[in-house]
Order: sequence, then structure tokens, then C-alpha cells
Amino acid sequence: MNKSRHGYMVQIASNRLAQVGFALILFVAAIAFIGPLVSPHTHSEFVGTPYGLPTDGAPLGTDNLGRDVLSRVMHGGQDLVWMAFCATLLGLALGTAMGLSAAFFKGWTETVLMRVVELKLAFPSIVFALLFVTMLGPGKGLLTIVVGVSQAPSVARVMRGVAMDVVRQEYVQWARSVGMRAWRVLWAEVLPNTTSPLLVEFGLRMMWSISLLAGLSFLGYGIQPPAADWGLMVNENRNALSVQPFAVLAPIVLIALFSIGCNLFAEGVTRAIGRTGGTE
Amino acid sequence: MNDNANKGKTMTYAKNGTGPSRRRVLGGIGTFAMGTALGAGLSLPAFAQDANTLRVAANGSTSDSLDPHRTRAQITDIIRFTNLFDGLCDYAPDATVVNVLAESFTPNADATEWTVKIVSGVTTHAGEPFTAEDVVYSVKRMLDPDNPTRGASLISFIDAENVEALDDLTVVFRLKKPYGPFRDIWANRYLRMVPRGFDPETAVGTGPFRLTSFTPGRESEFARFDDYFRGPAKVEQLVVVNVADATASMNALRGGQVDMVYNVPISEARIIEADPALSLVNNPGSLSIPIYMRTDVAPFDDPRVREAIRLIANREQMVAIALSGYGEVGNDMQGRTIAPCGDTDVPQRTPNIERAIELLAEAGQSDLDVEIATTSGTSGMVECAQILSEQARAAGINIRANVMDEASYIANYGNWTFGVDFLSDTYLPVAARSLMPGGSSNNTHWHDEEFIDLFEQATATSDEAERCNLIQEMRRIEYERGGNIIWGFSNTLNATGAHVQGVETYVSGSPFYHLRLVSKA
Amino acid sequence: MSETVNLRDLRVETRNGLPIVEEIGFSIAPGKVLGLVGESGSGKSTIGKALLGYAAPGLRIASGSFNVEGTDLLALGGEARRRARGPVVAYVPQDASSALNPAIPILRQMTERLRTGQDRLLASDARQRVCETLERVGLPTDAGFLARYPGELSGGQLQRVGLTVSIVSYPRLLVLDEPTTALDVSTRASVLDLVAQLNRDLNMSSLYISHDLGVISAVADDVMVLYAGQVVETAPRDRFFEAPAHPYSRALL
Amino acid sequence: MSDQKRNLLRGSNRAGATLRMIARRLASSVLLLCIMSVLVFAATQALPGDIAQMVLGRDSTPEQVDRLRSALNLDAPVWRQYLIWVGNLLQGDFGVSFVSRQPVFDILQTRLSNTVVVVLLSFLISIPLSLVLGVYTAVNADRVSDRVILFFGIALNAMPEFVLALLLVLLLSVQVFHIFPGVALLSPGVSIWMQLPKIALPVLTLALLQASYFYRLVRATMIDVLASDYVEFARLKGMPRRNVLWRQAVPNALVPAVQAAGTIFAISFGGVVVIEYVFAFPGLGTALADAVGARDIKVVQAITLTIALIFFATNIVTDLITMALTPPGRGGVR
Repeated sequence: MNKSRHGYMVQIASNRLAQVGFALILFVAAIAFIGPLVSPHTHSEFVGTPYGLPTDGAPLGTDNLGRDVLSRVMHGGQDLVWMAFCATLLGLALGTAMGLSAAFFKGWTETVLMRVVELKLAFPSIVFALLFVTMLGPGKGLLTIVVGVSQAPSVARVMRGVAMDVVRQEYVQWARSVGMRAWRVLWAEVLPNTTSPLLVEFGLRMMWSISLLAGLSFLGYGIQPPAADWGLMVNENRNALSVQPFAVLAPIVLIALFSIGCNLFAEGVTRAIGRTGGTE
Repeated sequence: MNDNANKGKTMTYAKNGTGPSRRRVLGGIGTFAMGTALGAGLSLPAFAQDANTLRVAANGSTSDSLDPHRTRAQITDIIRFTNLFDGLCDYAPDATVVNVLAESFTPNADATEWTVKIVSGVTTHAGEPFTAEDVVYSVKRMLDPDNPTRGASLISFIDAENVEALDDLTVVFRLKKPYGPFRDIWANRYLRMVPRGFDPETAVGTGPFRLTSFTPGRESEFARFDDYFRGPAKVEQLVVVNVADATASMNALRGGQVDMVYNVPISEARIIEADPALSLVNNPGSLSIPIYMRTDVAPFDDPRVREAIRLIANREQMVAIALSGYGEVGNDMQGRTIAPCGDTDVPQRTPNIERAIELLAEAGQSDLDVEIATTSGTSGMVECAQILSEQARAAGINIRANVMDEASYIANYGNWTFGVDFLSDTYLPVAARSLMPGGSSNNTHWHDEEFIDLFEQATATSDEAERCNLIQEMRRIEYERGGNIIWGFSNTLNATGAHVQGVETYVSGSPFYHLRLVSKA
Repeated sequence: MSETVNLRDLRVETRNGLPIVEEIGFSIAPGKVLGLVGESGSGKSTIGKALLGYAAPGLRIASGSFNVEGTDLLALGGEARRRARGPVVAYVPQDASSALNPAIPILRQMTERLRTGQDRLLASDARQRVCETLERVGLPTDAGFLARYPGELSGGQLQRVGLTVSIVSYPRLLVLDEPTTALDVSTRASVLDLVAQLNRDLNMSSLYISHDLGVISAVADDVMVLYAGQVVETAPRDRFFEAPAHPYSRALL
Repeated sequence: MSDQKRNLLRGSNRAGATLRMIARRLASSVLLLCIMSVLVFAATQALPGDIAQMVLGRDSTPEQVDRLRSALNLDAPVWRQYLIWVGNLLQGDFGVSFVSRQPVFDILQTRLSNTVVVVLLSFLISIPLSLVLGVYTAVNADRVSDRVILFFGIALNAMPEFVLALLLVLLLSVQVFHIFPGVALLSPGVSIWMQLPKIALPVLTLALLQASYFYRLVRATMIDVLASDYVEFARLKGMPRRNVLWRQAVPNALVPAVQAAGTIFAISFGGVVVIEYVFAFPGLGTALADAVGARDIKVVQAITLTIALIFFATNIVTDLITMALTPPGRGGVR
């Protein structure tokens, strides 16, 4: 099975959609992480009048407080991308643990876990996040955890479906019959055979994390000023969309490119591994 | 679509098929769709605007109220109350006080008893005459100890038990202590008169419009009150629409869905001014956005630290950025204008970073690291905190802006060590609320004996010239020793379609919210 | 009245030009059964479907002619080719449980071909003809049975329904693509008997595809052996089983 | 004819199993709703800020706040408050909003029906659109048209709701064209059906988001179905192309489509929050955002539970439709 997994990786790497998606992700991540090092101004320095149009000093104009849009855009992705990434990993880890356990142990474990999943799904992510952020304040750590946790149930459902097939395989049954510990079977035999669907889920969950984080920022429940953050920038500057469009469009374009990249990547992986089922 | 709820299931059913009921389902959907299309066609004319209906959009919420004495003071409430009810007095556009329901005020010698004559011939929306008994009822209602009202603290000097109607048009007020600016206080928007037996459900008042329908958080409708004693309104119908989001309300104005918006983002002002289809109403209002420092706890109990922060603040930059220039630079004293009194003669405080660093060093606070609490209560509150935070870098100290939602901010209101607030009123009421011990907005916990003494004198005298002198002195103390950085006064921006006429700008109080004289071309 | 059907020089290849089967040719006289033998993957099904002018996605029929009653079926265009499927050449699927549409009651699946095209029958006539055929294949004809969905039938019943779908059009050539693989031994025997009987009664030509020589020996008049996409031997049944000429045939036996 | 008998037996078992399944789902939904009510109540209790303080505003005195707090029963123990609340809920009494002093039920009723209208209308657009696009792109898989549509689908699907909403406002309302109102200012006295143009943009935004997801699911399912033996057999039988596509293939793609549509329907009620906010649409979402901001916890509780109820109800209805559509012998019922 190692060989087939390797084969999948080659297929994924040669899939055009996955390539474009991955390139977009890299491009935006590069701006997010290298940007702060090379930006012409700091994210909070005043360089001109509010909503100034592009000049030599500020190629994308200035924002609602007269700060350099370009510098803020360069600073504003780091947290978002990093938080989305951590939230996604958290969601995947939690969801995979739940999904695999449900598929493996069955019985009560499965019933309880799947009820928990259903409970969470009945609680829309945005409502869930809104309540928790209001409750505990919009800290970066909390936002990450809330977004991660709200992703877990969907991952759990998918991974349970995937793992049910794997658990039925002979080598898993064999490992269980010779008395291998349950967690070792899960870790060593089941998990490695779910990498491809995990990759798909990674792309999709990354997309939803970005979307949710940006949406929360937009509603004013995300990262708080004076931090530079793409979602927050849209919120701060959208009043002036017709005066100084760059302050809104630049972060919007980067958010959109990043989530489109994630979605393309997921779609590409899905096609490469021949899973034709519905992708979100 | 945020969740991937049924993916597992979907996969399982992928090879299944369907039964015979499908055609019926699709047929049903088709019929429904046609009905919908038809409905869309029919509803188009509802779009057309009616010259006799004035539609205004403003900021409100589900806590919208019809009780002029109990309100969270959102703009929708203010508009409703201004047009449904009258006060004894009101502010003229230049912030001077004029009589409305009152005809005259006569104090006794020490200003502890005031006799008020009511205008005759005023009728309520229910057709009853408005009399002195209604005034007594309203005042007792405002001062009801069991059911507190917003304006109660403004007239706490009135002895509610001893307000008496001498005849149909004469009321006598006996006060607990002398109060000189008695007439002025009645211009306050929270002290409006209601008829006896007032029921907030029907909201019967004396104002130029009467209520026809009310949905909190959504919309309220009014019809012209033809018997209004100051002459009927220009338009037949008034509709106040709640729009919480500033961008959405501007979109509504541009799209002709409303004639007027009370919620204009400062950032849009320049575009509105340039747009021939719109006009900007730029009110030089009395709104101040003080940055307050608690004078009773560390680190701001040390006057040197307060002075340092005051020297760090670049007020001009704050007005230019946080208010986009739509405002006036402040000088750490309340009151954009204290008309009819003249200006207070103190130099404009300007940034002096070296001196600030020295003062901080003397106070042992060179590494000061504080949090400044703020919320988006009004345009400029969040921005000024951010700007101060940036300006503080130059002095080597760290001021962190803590932007909260309104409820969290209010939950600890009065206890924040360092924060931003907004206040809008004439000088003495603002001083009573924010500079006197026990004032509901005294966030600085300032307690200055000399100031208190001057305040008592100023409120007791009915001699205007003497009061002006006292106020000058009070402001000087505020400038020297106060706990506020009053960096600027914000204009209040509103916009109308170019076809709207008769809108007045204002300095203080409610003139802008009076829609009686507004008409559509 | 019926004539021999003739296939010449059939070549099916992938889109990249790699041959799946090539140089395939045979004739089948009326009432006769040609058995096509080969391992799985040798291209048997591809030949069977090519006779209906059909190539699976990714494949195409590169050359060949297939004459039935004076018409070259492979030269026909789309619509004419479609019309030939059924009344001229019919196909019996390998696994009727997957080839029958799970969402459609069996009656409709058996009548729908008769009710399309220029010579479409009335519903009652089509049903009449289906019932006749059902009696022939030994299935009930009551309304309750006909209203069933494929999921409600047993494997043997399904296979007979699959057979009915194809023979109800009285085709000139019947292509049977391993129609008994999915069946148990006793059902298989009865289906084989049925095929032999139908062939005689309806005077059709048949191509019987199988990898199972036992089955072939039971139904075929002639045997053709396919290896890696090419014909290695064609012979009458008795001769083939007594003295296979090609080493691969010998290996099969 | 043992086959027949077995099928009959299986049929009656199936009907019983269906009933049992429904009963089980109902029971589990009720249980989950109960747990949900506890969680929602706990969450709203934990919201920072004092309700009484919030209602009275900045200018209130501590005595006033205390008085209001006891008038609102806020000083009772939390468990008592919960039991009172649930008890009232069971009698259909959602309570009275602390903030607006209006019965919560009244607030909920208009807001819910508005949101339902928007979601239903968006459905009427997105479902047929997705079916047509999904079938078309499946038939033309990997051709240029498929790739172009796929690109737009992926891009739309990836865009956060508010981004798409703002772009549509710019395009169709404010900047480029002036076709639809950019704000959904519904008049409360008038039926929403008479004000449809006002909600065109929220409906369109939601419909595009739904379609961008749903069409790809239809496409994927159709590709599976088109590759199936029964579609191949239908073609080998000589059925006309159109018949093969619409009578043989599409019905078999409907079951997964219904499942996905159910999911989309249920989560639209959560996803619509941001869209409603952009358009100032008086629906459940804006009511919820307002109520969280104003600490109107009765309204928060009622709306959250309503959304959960819609989710569970949709799941059950979806399962029922699925069973009705699933052919007998495959788990469906006659």
C-alpha cells in the first residue's frame, strides 16, 4: 500500500488543477509571510490623508486612517493564513480522531461521536463562532480554536466514511486479530491509508477556515484593530469602496485567490485519486 | 455553504435511483416558480417614490422604543421622539434655547421656585387639550423612583412631590436646591412632555407627526398631525427605516429607497459632497470624543503621567484622520461652544514628545504599558485610540487599543482605567454627567473641590453673565488638572437626496431631527 | 429468408491508436451459435459491443465491416446505427443486476425499446409481445410481477429479464456477453437450454461470449479463440474439442 | 415462487424498518434538541456584559440596574432560570425580549418567514440551474465548456459570502448597472411576496453560492451514473440519446442530489447570516447578530434553537424523500 500511496502522490503532483491550486496557495502564503519583512512602511504608520489615492509613496493608496494599503496588505495575511492553517490542522486532527474512532470501535463510541457531530452541525459555524467570540473575546488563539472545532464534525463524517472501508480490509482485521492495541492499529494501519481523502479535506477545510475567519472579521468579531488583517481591512474600508477601491479590493483579491487555490487543490486531488464523489 | 454535513451519506446513496413521485415534485416546483415570477412583476410599482412620503434611514435596533423617557438613545428613537413629542423648550439651530410648549419661566429670588406658563391651544394627537396637569404628570413620570428614566438625573434637583398645576396653563416647580439654568435644561431631548395616562403602545403626544405603525428594529410610520400648534408638517407621511449598517444605508440613499440617511460614514463625506444627486448635511455638533484617564488609580493618579499623555496626543492629526477633517480640534475642555458665553482664554495644547518623556521619567513610568478600552459607539472612537497608540510609540511607551463590542464595553463602563467615550450636550449638563463626582459618565473619577464649588455656583445663579464667568473658570481648571484628553469635536454628518429641502443643521440638541419643515421637491 | 451475418477486419483501438482487437472476422449462419472464447481482458466484450457499433468511452472502432441482411452496420451514422440496435443486433448483458436500471420497473425496461423509433408499438401490443417472450423464458406475466423493480428480483429472474429485453425485438443477431457468469449452476443450465431453444425457434444467429469452455461446448456450433486481441483459431465445435490446432487453444483445454 | 414470497416478506419488514428508522431519528433529534437547549442556555449565560446594564445604557445608576435585574428575574439561580425557560418553551411560550419588550415569538415569526422566503427562492433558482449545469457538464466532461463552468464554480464556491455579496452590489446595484436595490429594506406591513425586487440580490447571492456547490455534486454523480452498466445497456438497447440521459440516467442521480439539497437547505439558514447583514435584510441572521450585540439572550436562544430545529427537521424530511425516491429493492419503499 505504500507503493500505491506513492502512486497517488505522483498523480496528485501531475494534476493540473492541483498544481494551479498549490501555486496560488504558495503565492499568497509568500506575500503573507515575506511581506512583513519587505513592506515599505509598518502596518500602523500614518503616511497620508485617509483614503488617499495611489501615489509614489503609497502605490495602493491609503486606508481609513491614512496608512499605507500596500504595507497593510503585506502585513495582513500572516495572521490570517497562519490561523487558518492551525485551525485547519486542529479541525483535521479532531475530526480524523473522531471519524476513525467511530469507524473502528463502532457501537456506543460511534453512536455518541456521531451524535456529537450532528449536534455541532445543527449549530451553524458562524453562529457558533459568534457566540464563542462574544463570550471569550476575539483573541487569535480563541478564534483559531473556535474555527478549528467548528470544522471538525464535517471532517469526522468524511473520515468515518473513508475509514469504514479501510477497517474492513484484511490487514486491519489481521492486525486486530493478533492482538495489536487499538490505537496502534488506528495509527499504523488505518491512518496511513486515509492520506488522500485527508489531503482533499485539507484543501476544503482550509478554504472554509479562511472564509469563516474573514467573515468574522467582516462582522467585527475577528482580529481587532489596529492589527492589519485582510478581513478587517475589508470591514474598515468598505465604506469607501467607491473612493479608494484598492483598500478593499487588494485584501479581497488575496482572500479570494487563497481560497480559490485551496478549492482548486482539493478538486485536483479529488480527481487525481479518482474519487468522483461530491466535493464541496 | 459552510458545512459538509451529509457527505458520507451522499456517497452511500450514489448508485441509487428514484421512484415515480419525482414528476409531481418537479411540477409543483414549476408552478411555484411561475407564481413567484408573477409576484415579482406585480411588486415593481411599489418601488416608485411618493412626493408626500418622506423616508429616512437611521441606526436603531430591536431595543427601539416609543417611550421618550426610557430609551437607549439610538438615532431612530431620537427621530421618533422629536417628531411625536415636544419639550417645554428646545434648541435652536445655533444652540440657543427657545420656548416650545412653555410660554415663560419666572424664578423666585433665590431660584428655588420656578413658575412656568404653558402655551394655550395645544392639542394632543388624541384631540385633548394639553394642560399644566400633563406637565405635572410628565415630570412625575420622569422622576418616578420605581421606574427610572433616562432624563431623571438631569432634573434631580426638582422635588417631584411639590410640582403643582396652579391652573390649566400654569405649573410651579419647587426645587430641592437653587437651579439657575432651569429653562435651558428643558431643551434636553430626554425631557419631552407626554399627556396624562401616557401609553407607549399608542405613543400619543403633541408633536407634528402621529404614530401609525411601529415595528421595533424594522420600521415606524407616521402621519402628519394636521392640528399641530406650530403649523402642520410639509409632508403627509414619514417613514423611519432601521438600517444598522452605514454602507447599506448609503446604498439605500443612492438607490432612491430612502430620501435621507442619519448614518453617514465620515469616509463617504467627500464623495457625497461631489455628487450632484446628493447633499451632505454637515452639522457642527457638540459631540466630543474624550479619551479618559482614571485619576484615582495608577498610573494616571500621577498628574505627571496624565500631562505626559496629553502632550503625546497630536490633536490635529486625530481630527484629520479619525474625523477626516470633519470636526474641530479640542483643547482638553468640554463644550465645542459655550454660547452665549465667550471662549476660554488658554493656549492650545500641542504635542511635545521631549517634555512627555521627561514627565514619564520623573514619574518612573518610562516603560508604561497600558490598554485603552474602546468600542465603535460613534465614528472616531476606535480610530482615535489607534492613533494615540501609534503616536505613543514616539515617547517609547506602549498603548494597546482594546476594541470591544458595545455590550462588553458597557459592562465595565465607569471602571476602565483608560478609555474612550462620547458625550454630546451643552456645557453644564456635560459637566454634571462627566466631571462631577457621581456623574454617570465620570469615567475619570475626577474629584476637584474647586471645580465642584464653581459648578454649584454656576447652577445656582440665574444671572447669565455671572454664570459665564464661572464656566470660564471651570474650563480653565479642566484644562489644567482634568483627566480627559478632549482632542476634538466631531461634526455629525447626514445626507439627503438633492430633492430634499428644509433640513437644518444643528449645534446641539434636536433641530436636525425635526422633520416638520422638511419637504420633497 | 435469413442470411448469414458477416464480420470482416474489425479493429478497435484506443484514442492513442493502440489496438484492443484487430483483424477480427467471422460468419454466423441463421440458427447457429458462434462461441467466442478468451481470457478476461482479451477483448471479447469489445468485439461483442462493436457489433452494435458501440465502443466504450476511450475506445473507437477504427475499421471493419459488419454485414447483416445486406447492410454494413459499422458504416451507419448515429441515428441509423441506433435504430439497428434491438431489431437487427441485440445485446444480452453479462450481469443483468447492474445492467437493468434500478429506478425503472421491469415492464417499462422490457417495452421501452419497442415503443420508440419509427415502428413503435402501442403500449398494449408491446406488453403483449413482452408477455409472450416472458412465457418463453419462464417468467410470470402477472401485473404484480411486471410492476416490480430490478432490486426486487432474484439473480436468475434478472438474467431472464435481461434476456427478454434483448430478444423481444426479434433481432437477427444476438450477442450474449457471458450471460451466465453471475448465476449458480442450476440456473445456468436452464438459461443455457433456453438460449439454445430460442436460437432454434427464432432462427437467429448468436455470438456467445465466454471464458468457460464447458459453457461453450454446451451451446456453440463453432468456436473462435481470442488471444491478446487477435483470433488464433476458428473451428467447428467438435473438431475444436477433439483436436485444437493452436497451442493456446490446447493450453485452454 | 419462493422469490416472490421472500420479496413480500422483505417488503413488510421494510415498511416496519422505515417506521422504526423515522421513530429513531425523531427520538434522537428530540434528545439532541434537549442537549442543544442546555448548551445554548449556558452559552448565552456566559456572554459577557450585564443585560440589565446593557438595556439601561451608559447613563444608568447602579440602583436602577439592580432594580431591573430583579424585575427580569436575573438574580435567580441559573438552573432555575433554565427550568423556567424550558418549561415555558414546552408550552410554546418563548418569553418576552428583555431589550425590545416584545414577545420573542413575534420577533421570530416575521424574521423566520423572511429568511425562509429568501432560502426557498434561492433554492428555486439554484436547484434547476445546478441540475441543468451538472447534467450538461457531466455529458461534456473535460471539454472546454466544462472547464470554464468548473472554474467559475470553484471560484464562486471559494469566495466568502460577504465578498460575493459586495461584488454583486457593486455590479448590479451601485456602480456598473443599477438593476436591483442594494439594500433589502422590507416594509414590515407589506407581504414579502409583494416586495420581491428588494430581495433580489440576497437571493441571487445565496443562489450562486448554493449552485456553485450543488452543480458540482450533480456533475460528479452524473458522471458516475453515465459510466454505469445500465446506461451503457440502455444505449446498446438502442434507446435514443435524450431518453438515455433524462429517463435512464438523471433519475438515478436524484437521490444523492436530494441528500445534498437537504444539507444545503439546512445550512443556508446559518450561512445566510453574513449575507443578510450586508443587505440589511430583516431576517433570522440579522436578528441573531443584533441580539448577540444587544445581549438579547432570549432572542439568541430562540433563534439558535430554531436553526437547530430546522436542521433536524430538514434531515428527517430529506430522509423521507430519499426513501420515497429510492426504488424498491434498494432500500426504498413502495
